[in-house]
Amino acid sequence: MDYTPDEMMTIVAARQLTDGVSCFVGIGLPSAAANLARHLHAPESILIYESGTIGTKPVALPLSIGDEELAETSDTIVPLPEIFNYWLQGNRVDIGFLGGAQIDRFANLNSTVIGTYDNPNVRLPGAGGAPEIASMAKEVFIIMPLKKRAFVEKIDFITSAGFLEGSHSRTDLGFNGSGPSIVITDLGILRPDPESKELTLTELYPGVKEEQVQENIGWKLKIAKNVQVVEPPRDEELQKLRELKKA
Amino acid sequence: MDYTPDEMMTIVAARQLTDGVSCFVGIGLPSAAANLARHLHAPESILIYESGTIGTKPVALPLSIGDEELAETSDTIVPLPEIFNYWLQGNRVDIGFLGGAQIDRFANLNSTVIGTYDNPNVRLPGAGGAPEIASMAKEVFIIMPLKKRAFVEKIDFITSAGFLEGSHSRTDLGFNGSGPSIVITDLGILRPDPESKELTLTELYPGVKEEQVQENIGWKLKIAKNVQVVEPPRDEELQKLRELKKA
Amino acid sequence: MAEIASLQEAVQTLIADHESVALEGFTHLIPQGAGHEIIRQGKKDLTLIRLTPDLIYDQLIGMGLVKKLIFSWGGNPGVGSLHRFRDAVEHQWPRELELEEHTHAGLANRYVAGASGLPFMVMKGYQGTDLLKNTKNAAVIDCPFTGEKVAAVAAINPDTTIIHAQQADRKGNVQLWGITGIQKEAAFSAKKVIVTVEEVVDKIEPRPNAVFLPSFTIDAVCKVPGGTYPSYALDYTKRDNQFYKKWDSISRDRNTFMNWMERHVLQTKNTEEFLRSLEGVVT
Amino acid sequence: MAEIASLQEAVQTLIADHESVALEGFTHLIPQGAGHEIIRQGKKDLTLIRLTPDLIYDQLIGMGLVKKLIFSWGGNPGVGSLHRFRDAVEHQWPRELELEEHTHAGLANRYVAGASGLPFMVMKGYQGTDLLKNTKNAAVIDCPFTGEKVAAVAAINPDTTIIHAQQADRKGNVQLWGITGIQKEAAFSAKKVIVTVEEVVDKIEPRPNAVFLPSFTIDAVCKVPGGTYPSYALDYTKRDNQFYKKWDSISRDRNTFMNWMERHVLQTKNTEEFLRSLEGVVT
Repeated sequence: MDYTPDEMMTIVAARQLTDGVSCFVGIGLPSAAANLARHLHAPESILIYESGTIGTKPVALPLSIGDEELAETSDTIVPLPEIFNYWLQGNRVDIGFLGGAQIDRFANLNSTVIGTYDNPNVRLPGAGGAPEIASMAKEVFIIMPLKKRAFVEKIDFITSAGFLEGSHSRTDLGFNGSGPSIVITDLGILRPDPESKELTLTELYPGVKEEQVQENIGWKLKIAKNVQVVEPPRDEELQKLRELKKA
Repeated sequence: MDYTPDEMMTIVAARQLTDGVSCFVGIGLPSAAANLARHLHAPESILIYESGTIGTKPVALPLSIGDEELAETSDTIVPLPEIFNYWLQGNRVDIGFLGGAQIDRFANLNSTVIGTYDNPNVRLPGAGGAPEIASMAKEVFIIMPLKKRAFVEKIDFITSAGFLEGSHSRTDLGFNGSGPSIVITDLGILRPDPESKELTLTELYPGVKEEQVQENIGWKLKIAKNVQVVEPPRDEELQKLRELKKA
Repeated sequence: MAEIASLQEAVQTLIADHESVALEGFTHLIPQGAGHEIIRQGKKDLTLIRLTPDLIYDQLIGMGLVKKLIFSWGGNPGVGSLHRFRDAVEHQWPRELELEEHTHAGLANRYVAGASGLPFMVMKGYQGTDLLKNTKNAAVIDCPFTGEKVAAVAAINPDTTIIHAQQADRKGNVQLWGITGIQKEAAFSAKKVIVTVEEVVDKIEPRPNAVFLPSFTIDAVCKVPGGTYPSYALDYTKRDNQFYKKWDSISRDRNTFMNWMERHVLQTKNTEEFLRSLEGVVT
Repeated sequence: MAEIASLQEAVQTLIADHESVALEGFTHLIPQGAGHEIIRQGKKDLTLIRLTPDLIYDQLIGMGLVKKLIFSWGGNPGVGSLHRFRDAVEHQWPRELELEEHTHAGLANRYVAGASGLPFMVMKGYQGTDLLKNTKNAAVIDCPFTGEKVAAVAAINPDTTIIHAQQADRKGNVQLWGITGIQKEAAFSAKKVIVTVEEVVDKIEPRPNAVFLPSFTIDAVCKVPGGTYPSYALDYTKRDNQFYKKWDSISRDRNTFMNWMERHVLQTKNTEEFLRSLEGVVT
């Protein structure tokens, strides 16, 4: 079956979710990926939305984190201070899914402003739950389509900490979570180097060349020794994703 | 109708509760008094037990703060951190009812030990919710039968702060609540002097003499200029109290 | 004790120019009707507080009534930008908008501190981000037991909080359920509280996942059925996702926005008329 | 993920000598059955944690299994003293008992800090009392914004928390309702969690005033109907107020206590046998 880069990205993200994990899900690509996983290989994963809905099992993909679908299909609903303080900060979230407007080589994310803070060119929505997900989820998956203005040498505002200046600068701050383990793009996969924490191209999607990735990234990209090629979408993955999007 | 000193004390305590107030109720005399008031002149008072039951309307007096009667007749039940942090500490409690094993002239209470802390003669149950009720309820009513070993010059342990060393020593600590406004005993009523905060005999029950009160108090008691005599129990007060105790 | 009042009266009495107001609701039970009443009465120089300023805050900002916004995520959920908010920040139209921003957890804990009668609350977070540089109301302190560094956020106490609930009874007790977000803390931290409700019932039956607010914690209860549109009240109304999408084009252009506000808010008297004015227009 | 296990197995596997254990329950849903199993297995040198140590803690203390008690109110509710607790503190019988005591709000907030992944929590209280002198785990700190003095309490993280709930489903999800006290925080702050339940159901229907604990937050779920006696499980069993009164005379005398424990706990295999052994004896 034919597929779009966006579909490939969502399916690759879904594949990262192992069954039985608790996953803090944002709207958009993360929600599509997490629900796709739940419908395929991870039926026992526990989806948590920041609206306080825990163990939601939506049939249709929600537009917002507060759609009635999420409230009606959840195991329980807790107030906001509880979802942030007891669940996320209390180390009960295995995986956090994040995106952003800008990302740098150490997977720090900006979703606040493009330009200066006091006089921005583009005012973005802001932090929301992202900074705490980034620092507290045991592991963070980032999904962002590659674009030169998004993958930049220096982000304009650190909204959510990745590995800060790399190496041990994140662990120095004593965050609960181990940080981003993967950046899933629409052309391939980047992962932090175990030592320097610099994002490194480790996998490409079928038919994509390394140069295509570099063309869409604003810094000189590190490339792994043996870049693997990711398995293309299987029919059942594509069908289920399209079903979810249509519902 | 004939009545016991204990009944008089409970009825006098009930009379202090004006309608519509929120009242944090402990088990025993406070619970009897608060429920009596609710059945008589204060039907719209909101009784809150530290078990988290809010707006309870028990028919029978509960043995413990967690009896099913309290859970089943409440408007809502909240978890403990909420009852203490949002309700009591959040200034939503008008009246706190307290007792104790010992009280001093500044209405400080001991419910921890008789003797030294490390080697006590009598180990009492301890603090429970009393210290926070004493410091945070907008106003505190104390109910304690007079006994020389209970009304003492110096209490063995400050479990719950009254006016500490008197005068402005309480207000210096910035407590939310204004402290004990009345000590209801089985012989009469003591109230803090507006300036020195020393407990002062202001009312006697019918037939009780000042000396009887002094005999049961371990310090030289201050006596108000015009000691009033409290109205004896009315029939409906006594009947309702006995009904409640029987139920 | 809560008075059962008209929304018009409650807004007139309980909200003054220059005050801080939190119309809370986390994607559910958003008190849009009350926001429209504030716009109709032209309350001005407001400091608005909310984790998720959405369409109704976009409208209040676009109408020039807002001096300052304290928030943690300012977008049209699942759709994109709030164009009036962006226009105010990027081009000072129709006026400059002062911002104080936090994370969701940070602003939620500011309400928790306010509701708890505390001057501040502790949490993790803020460290390693640029958010810390841009607010006086978050700081890093040391744990007195372990020496570990934690974030502290200052209490927030709105002059008035407005929330929407499914039910009130005749005494003014209130129950809301479903996604209840930060509404209890927003109400408990405020000096004055207005609750708009779908329905006034004889007796409130406790529901799962519900928040119950006794009458004595509320100043005014106003019956405003449909008062969350295009948000929703679980078991009463449905979220109009189409309207959220449509807001993107209504709000993108200053004139289209002003005309829409004129026609649907300023020229209607109340939520009932507002909802009627949309019939056949939307979706 | 929670294993559905026998209580015997859960206590054997998840509780070790010298560890800290919180059997929580605030006058409702007290896990007495689990406490009896700890006594039968003779776990020793335990640090017990609970706001309201009651009859089951009196029994654990009287049997000499407890090294330290962290608590906020140690009485027989509505009746009077816990005689075994007093005997241990006043006469070191059957052994010395180390105490750390707090207020209810203080110990509750220690659990809140533990459940929140924080090293401490802030609150008002403790100031002006002698409690502050007798614990290292409460302190007074300054608000970084206002300078106001507030109390700080250190996080508590029990090795194991045991609670009792009305229902579990077959996957090990749990629901409790009624007075839910501090159970969620006690469970969330612990390294290991055991839940005893009245009933295992096919599907949990959400209830008002309920706490839901997903299976992944629990280590073992054990079916122990009646496991709260003489406490109760709302909508399943009744509180036996008479037994609470009767405990006063059973526990007052060392020999009477030891005989009672021998006959009703040590010589019974489980909660079912324990309850049967009381038939015709009590009330």
